[in-house]
Amino acid sequence: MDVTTLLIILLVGTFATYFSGDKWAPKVALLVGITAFASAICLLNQYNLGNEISYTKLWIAKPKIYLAFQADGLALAMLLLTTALTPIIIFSSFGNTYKNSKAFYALIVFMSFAMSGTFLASDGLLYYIFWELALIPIYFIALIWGNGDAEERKKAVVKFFIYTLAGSLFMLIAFIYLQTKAGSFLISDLTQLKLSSTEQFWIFLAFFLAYAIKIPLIPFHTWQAKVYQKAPTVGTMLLSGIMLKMGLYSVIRWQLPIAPLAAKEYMYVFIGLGIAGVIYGSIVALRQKDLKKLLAYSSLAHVGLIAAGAYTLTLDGLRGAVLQMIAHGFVVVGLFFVAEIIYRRYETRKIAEMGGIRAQTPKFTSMFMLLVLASVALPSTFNFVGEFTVLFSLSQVNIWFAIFGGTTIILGAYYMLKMFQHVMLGETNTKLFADVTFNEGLTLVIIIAVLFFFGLYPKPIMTLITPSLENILTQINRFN
Amino acid sequence: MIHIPDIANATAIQILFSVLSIITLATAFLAIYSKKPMHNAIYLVICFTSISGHYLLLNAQFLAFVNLIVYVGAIMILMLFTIMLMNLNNENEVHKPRITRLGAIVVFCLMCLVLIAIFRNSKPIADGSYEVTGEDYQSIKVLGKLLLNEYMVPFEFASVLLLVAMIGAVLLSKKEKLEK
Amino acid sequence: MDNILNQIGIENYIFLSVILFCIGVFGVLYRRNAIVVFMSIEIMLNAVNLLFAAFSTYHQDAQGQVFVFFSMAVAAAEVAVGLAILVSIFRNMHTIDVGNLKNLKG
Amino acid sequence: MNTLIAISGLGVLCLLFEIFNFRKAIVPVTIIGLLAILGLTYAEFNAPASFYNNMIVVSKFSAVFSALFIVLTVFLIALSHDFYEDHQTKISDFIAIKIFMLAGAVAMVSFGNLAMFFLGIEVLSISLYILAASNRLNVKSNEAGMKYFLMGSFASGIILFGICFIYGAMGSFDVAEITEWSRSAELPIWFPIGITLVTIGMLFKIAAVPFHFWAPDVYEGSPTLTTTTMSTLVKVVAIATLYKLLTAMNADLSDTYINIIIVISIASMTVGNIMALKQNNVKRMLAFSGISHAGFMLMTLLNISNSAGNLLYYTTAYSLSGIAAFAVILYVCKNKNNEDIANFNGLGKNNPLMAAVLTASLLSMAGIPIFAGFFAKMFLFTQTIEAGYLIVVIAAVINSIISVGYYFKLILAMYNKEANEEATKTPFVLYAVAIVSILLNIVLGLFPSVVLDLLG
Amino acid sequence: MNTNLVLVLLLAPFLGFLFNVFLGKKAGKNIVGIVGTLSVAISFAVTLYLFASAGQEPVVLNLFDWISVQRFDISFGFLIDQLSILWLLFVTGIGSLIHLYSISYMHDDEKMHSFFAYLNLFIFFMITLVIGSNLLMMFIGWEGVGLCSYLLIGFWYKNQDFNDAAKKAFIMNRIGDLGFLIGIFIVGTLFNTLDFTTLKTTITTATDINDFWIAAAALALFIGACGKSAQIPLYTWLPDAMAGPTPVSALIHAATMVTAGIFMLTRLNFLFDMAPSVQNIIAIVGACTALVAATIALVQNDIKKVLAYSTVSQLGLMFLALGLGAYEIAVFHVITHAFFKACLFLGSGSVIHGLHGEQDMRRMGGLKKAMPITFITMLIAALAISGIFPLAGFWSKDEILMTAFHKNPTLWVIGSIASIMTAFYMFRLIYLTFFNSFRGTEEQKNHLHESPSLITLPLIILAILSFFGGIISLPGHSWLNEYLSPLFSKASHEAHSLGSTEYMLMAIATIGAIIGIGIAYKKYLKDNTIPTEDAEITGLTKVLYNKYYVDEAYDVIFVKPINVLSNYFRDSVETTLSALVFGLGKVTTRFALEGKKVHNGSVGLYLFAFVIGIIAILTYLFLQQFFT
Repeated sequence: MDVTTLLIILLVGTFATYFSGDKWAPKVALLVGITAFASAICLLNQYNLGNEISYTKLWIAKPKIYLAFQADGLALAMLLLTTALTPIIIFSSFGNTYKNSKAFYALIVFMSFAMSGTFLASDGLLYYIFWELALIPIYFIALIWGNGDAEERKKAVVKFFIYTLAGSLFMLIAFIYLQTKAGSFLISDLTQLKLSSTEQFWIFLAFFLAYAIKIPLIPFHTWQAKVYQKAPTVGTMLLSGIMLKMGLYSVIRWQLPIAPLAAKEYMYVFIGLGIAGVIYGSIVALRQKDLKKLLAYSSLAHVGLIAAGAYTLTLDGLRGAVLQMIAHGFVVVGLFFVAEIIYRRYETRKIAEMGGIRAQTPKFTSMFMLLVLASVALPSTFNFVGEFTVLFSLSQVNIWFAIFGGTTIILGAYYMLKMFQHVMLGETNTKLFADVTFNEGLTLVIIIAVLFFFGLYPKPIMTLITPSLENILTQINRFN
Repeated sequence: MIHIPDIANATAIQILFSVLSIITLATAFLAIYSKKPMHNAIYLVICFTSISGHYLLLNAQFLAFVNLIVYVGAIMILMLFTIMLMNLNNENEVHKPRITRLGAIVVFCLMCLVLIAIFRNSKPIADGSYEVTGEDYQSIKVLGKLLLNEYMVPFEFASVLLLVAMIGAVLLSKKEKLEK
Repeated sequence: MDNILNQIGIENYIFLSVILFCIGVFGVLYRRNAIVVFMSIEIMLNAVNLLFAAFSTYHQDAQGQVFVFFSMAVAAAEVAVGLAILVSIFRNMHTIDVGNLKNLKG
Repeated sequence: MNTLIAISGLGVLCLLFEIFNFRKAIVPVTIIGLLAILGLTYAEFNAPASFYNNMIVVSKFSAVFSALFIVLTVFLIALSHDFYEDHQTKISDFIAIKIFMLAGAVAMVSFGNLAMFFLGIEVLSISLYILAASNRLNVKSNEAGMKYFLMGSFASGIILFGICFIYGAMGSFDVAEITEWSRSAELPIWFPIGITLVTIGMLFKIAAVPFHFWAPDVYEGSPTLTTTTMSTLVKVVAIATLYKLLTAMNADLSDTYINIIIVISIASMTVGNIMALKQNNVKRMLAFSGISHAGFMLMTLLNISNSAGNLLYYTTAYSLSGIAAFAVILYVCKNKNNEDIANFNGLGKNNPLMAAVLTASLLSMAGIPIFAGFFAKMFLFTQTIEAGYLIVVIAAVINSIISVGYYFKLILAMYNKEANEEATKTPFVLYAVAIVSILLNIVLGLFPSVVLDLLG
Repeated sequence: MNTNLVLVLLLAPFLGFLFNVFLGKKAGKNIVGIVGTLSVAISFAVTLYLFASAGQEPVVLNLFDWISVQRFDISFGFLIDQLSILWLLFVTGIGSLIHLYSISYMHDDEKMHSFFAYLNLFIFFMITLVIGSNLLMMFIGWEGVGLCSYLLIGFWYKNQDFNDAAKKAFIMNRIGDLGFLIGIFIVGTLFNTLDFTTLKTTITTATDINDFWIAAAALALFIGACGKSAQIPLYTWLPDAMAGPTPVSALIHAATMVTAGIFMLTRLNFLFDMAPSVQNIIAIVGACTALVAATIALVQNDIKKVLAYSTVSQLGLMFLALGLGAYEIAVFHVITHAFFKACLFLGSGSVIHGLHGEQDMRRMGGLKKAMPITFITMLIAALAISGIFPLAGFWSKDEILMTAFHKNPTLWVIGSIASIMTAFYMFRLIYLTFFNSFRGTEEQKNHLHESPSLITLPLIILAILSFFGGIISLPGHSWLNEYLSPLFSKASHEAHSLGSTEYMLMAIATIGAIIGIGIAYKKYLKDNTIPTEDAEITGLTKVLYNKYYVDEAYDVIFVKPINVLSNYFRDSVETTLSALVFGLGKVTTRFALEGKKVHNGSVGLYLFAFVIGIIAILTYLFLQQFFT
């Protein structure tokens, strides 16, 4: 099985979804998603058998651009995350009806395609193309199927698009510059470059702009909350579950190995920025009135920690970051789905208008609670594994980073429990809250199962990603 | 360098050149400055004629006559025709705002200044003496050969140009029959 | 035959034609009457033609004069088209004041 | 050479068809004829030669660009059929003018003598004056024609002045001779002045700042099809000609000259993009967008010795997306008396296909992968960085970001606003042109080498 | 040792939890109670077996590698040694009793199945905490019990005050947990392992140990213990935690979970021994907590609040012992405290149950007759906690004070004062509750009754244990010390030979306790004083009654500022940042609008620009020499 097969499945799936018509589109999309997941599993299997999973073909001769894909452990982990979340996300939307749903689902599948491509591409320009391509479907999803006032939505979404595009264009310049030095965009060439530290600094900065906006790190996060709020929940899930990870993945895959000197020299600054994001995001989340916005800020806090972990340039930091990326991907999708479940019943996202749901639906409450617990990184959840590793790596750099970064477990608990209390607890709500449907329950159960399984037994993922991360570390340390 | 003509020692040609130049520039200026379109046109005719004089001075007889025919004979007549057709010969033109006019003058001066400065600064060409090959290079015969041999393609292409202009002029003025 | 440039100098022709050209430019900027603007452009073209003739003598080469023919043809064609446009403007707007052409802006 | 002759012949044929009352056949026959000529051009591509005392020099460059012009003209003529529905009596004139314009364009890229260059540019310009003013009952069209004519002939004067100085310096109009001498002897200052003046004239034609002022007004006032012509064919012709002029006559540009190009390039991008932000009229918006693209195209001059391929790619990408966009605009604004963005409201629902085409073409212009526009910019940036002008690239990138603002304004209108009226039927030709051109654009994006390698 | 056996020990409560969660509602209340209790009882039985069969050497069971970091792997493993068995014994033992008690106590609650589920889950996590073989495994249990505590405090979730209390407990615990984590990080970095056994050998054999980092690690871990065991400054959650059902207070907030901090410190005794400065801090914090909590307890009127502060105070004493390096004494007190405090809580639960939820002692009184068993058991427990010879509390408390006397007389004074106060407030409780006449409503009076046997049985057992519990560590001949001795790196502190000083100290302690009881007798029985209503409390009493306003202070110092900050961030910073980004757009738009004025349609202007452009270019290109 070829690495491109998966991409082809998704691409063909996009068209298949679109042409299957409004009625069948959701099911076809789900099928495509599951097929993609299955093929990702096949790839994993091959990888575990020790096969090199790569594909390289010259695409454009001058400047040299290759159609190059390579799936190492890290890429596979992210690929699995993407392809696993895509069907979940699609499935989670079955409770809603969307006008022109064929386009809607086609865009979702296409986005999955683009994101998978981003994770797989091993040619800088190809990677950049996928990176940009992923932006377009989410733009339309948020714009057309979003909620709230059309004008405000437009403002938020356009800002998001322009902002992220702005960042990534500087990355393009960096890539082009690197290409003039290395002769090709292939990552294997780029990571062998011995650039001067000034060059590295600027290249690092250009990359940083792209990633800081995408991830997002403070103070580049201003697009996030509004877009999360305005986008349809499916879009929010795609954004927060997978797309944020593109930025973090890219930091590990591209930014650090290409410009390690700068990364080392300014390590404290970037870790500090990540941790500032943790504290800032948590504090802002405390007083949010809108459930989705609260989750957005919580996401900001979590990715801040992940980024800080990645910038430590230690194996632990990288590994923790990847683990936490995957964990956060699942948990955030689950939480947004919870918000959606509530919205389907109460048609509101204002926390003040909720409350007293627990008495009506114990099942839902338990699942929500479990997700909240995972989100606050209770030991035995996947998130704890990631958070522990990241914090440990931070403590290796400087104990104060661990202390300040660690405030996430306090503040995180604070805002999540506060939210849970106001959403679920209290006197029984007068409005009827129908119990979760089978579909909804199934979605949540899958997510929770994943979170707890890997929380107790993260080893498969660790063994999957560790060799690749060690490779990356050798690349990072090539100047020593 | 602008030679201040040494009137005393000036040759006839130099005097002729100076006079013609003064006429050219003055009428050109008047052609622009005068308020009545009709006067403009008349001044312009004089200007063009004086330019023909320059051509004659350069011994380019053919050019001189063509210039007279095309510009004075054709183009100016066309303009005069238009002026009269539209009955434009009155002074009701609203002047541009003072600032614009001032600006125009400033720009004019500036442009002259810059161009002249550039050419004055350029290295002097040769030593002021111009070679004469002696062979005939600008008689009608030579021109005709040149035009119809080497410059045959542009010559033909000019016909395309004129054709386009013709079609265009017709296109712009023809009333359409509204056929339904 | 003596070269006339020995008596007058190519520079003087250049200056003459530059000034003439600038007068044309000045006219274009200074006047609002479309016809006069056309005339100014003609002056510009004539300035260039004059210089062509002078350079032709300078190089003792007829090509410059040939080019003047083309330039004249172009001038004629332009005037024809320009006047056609002018006429249709006059028909629609009853003015040939360039300053009044302000429907398109911003 | 054959191309040029054939095109001129085709123009005359058009006029004859009208005389013999084959009006209905004009468009198809012209298109077929042009496609045949395309074949002729292909033959010339492989056989560079010069004709008639170097009056016409056919090189790979000229052949490829001629082919591009022909393709664009095919599209334009295909669009003419519907556009001139109400002007059936004049259709032959319109078509003939367009064909002659094409002849002028071909002459402009394959000239071997400045006389051909000058005539070519004049044929092109005069045709455009006429086309711009061609809706003679419409005040805006008149105004557009007048403005274009006034400024255009002024620019022609400048070009002529420049040619005159070049002649003064070299004593010849032959490009090959000029090139030769420009390398050897010490040049009188007339030569660089001449080059500069010609360049300025050409900068006017491609609408670079500060010579761009005509463009928005003329684009807005002209009939939409003419605007299409200007923003695609003419812009491409002008930049290709400028490129050819500079390569032919002044192989290594001086630093100061390059500085000027840089300033103009950045200024064009910036002014074009910023101005486009607040436009309500789509044509006007695209005019400013065209100005900014002119700035991008000027970047090719910074690395003039080997950027022909990039220029070709950029212009192809740009003009194809332009054709596609304008095809949609023609469709949308067909029965409207303006081209406000509001007309596009709800197009995403009324006509998803056309909306998708317009979206794709706008994305291409904005430089989003995988459309050709992205690769065009990418190649351009690559080469500019290689040449060491990082600052221009950074400016270009910032401008790309700004440009998204207005391209997306249109997309937003299509998808985020409710329609004002019912959908109307789309003529087949519009569909065909729009889809073919955007498909070509995408194919070009997927296989950039196809075009890029033509000129190495 | 048998792995399966340990798994049974661990998983029995978990299975109980699963059963109660998924089938509890359908199964009915009795089955829920039985399953819940049985699952814990099984664990208890296993523990007993382990206790009986275990040898001297600790047994380590590693199931699989859990988390790997570069420096070390952390296994998912268990450690069974004396300490864990001891803890298991009273956790599962008292746990079983309290489960039993709850069957009756919670019978009327519609969510009894979730209650039992949570209780089982708690036992599960507690066992994990106790038998974890490394710090991180302990941390699972550590956070897990915190979670259960949260769930159970907020068990009556319809009351937002209770929810607030639950949230507060969780968050305060998490503050401690952060300390714990930091401690783990430092330990891991220093010694490249988190495994207790390896850690012990590493530390005891290491030669070049960085004192500063050891102290830092110890301090951080101590902060963790503070959170869980309610020490200053993180103690305020425990009194609020009384919002939960009374069995929960007995099990979690008195007997087991709150002693986790002591467990952890004892577990890591070798580490703390290396950091004497931190030990001093621990001792001081412990003593202060003991005193402060005792003073607050003096004036509380809510029966459970009194007990809660009493718990805090007793925990303070234990930490005092830990700080003095007397781990086994601390453990001893933990055990006796578990007995009598559980008994007291369950007794108070019985009272509350009898009064249908009344918790204010001002509304009680004279229950002696109506609830004799409750009265007697509580009396025994009160005597025990007051330190009356020969009850369990006497021995353990006395040992602590004696150690303090030897090491630091000031701490002894503080501890003794706290003990006297303990005697006072405990008997204040007894007198107000059981003596004199009933002060509640008529309706309550009519329904006064002794609680059913399921409630009284655990009370009796615990009372007996409170009475005789001291046997396990009598001065001079301490079984406990011997049993635990393999754990401690340093030779356990020299057993006090029972000299005259020791006897005198015992006497002083007993007399102190009797004085405390006497004052209470005088005030509340003889004078029959009833504590004044809230509004009329004044002076020092008011300060004490309001717990020194610590909650309010925390509110002002931490909670309010964070919320204000949050509001500020949300309303100002976010808007500003957003405005900055939009501002870029606005500025560009502004330029566009200005630009529109330039493109004013005038051909003249256009040409002007054209010509000026030409002039500029020509000037730049050809006239540079004029400007340079």
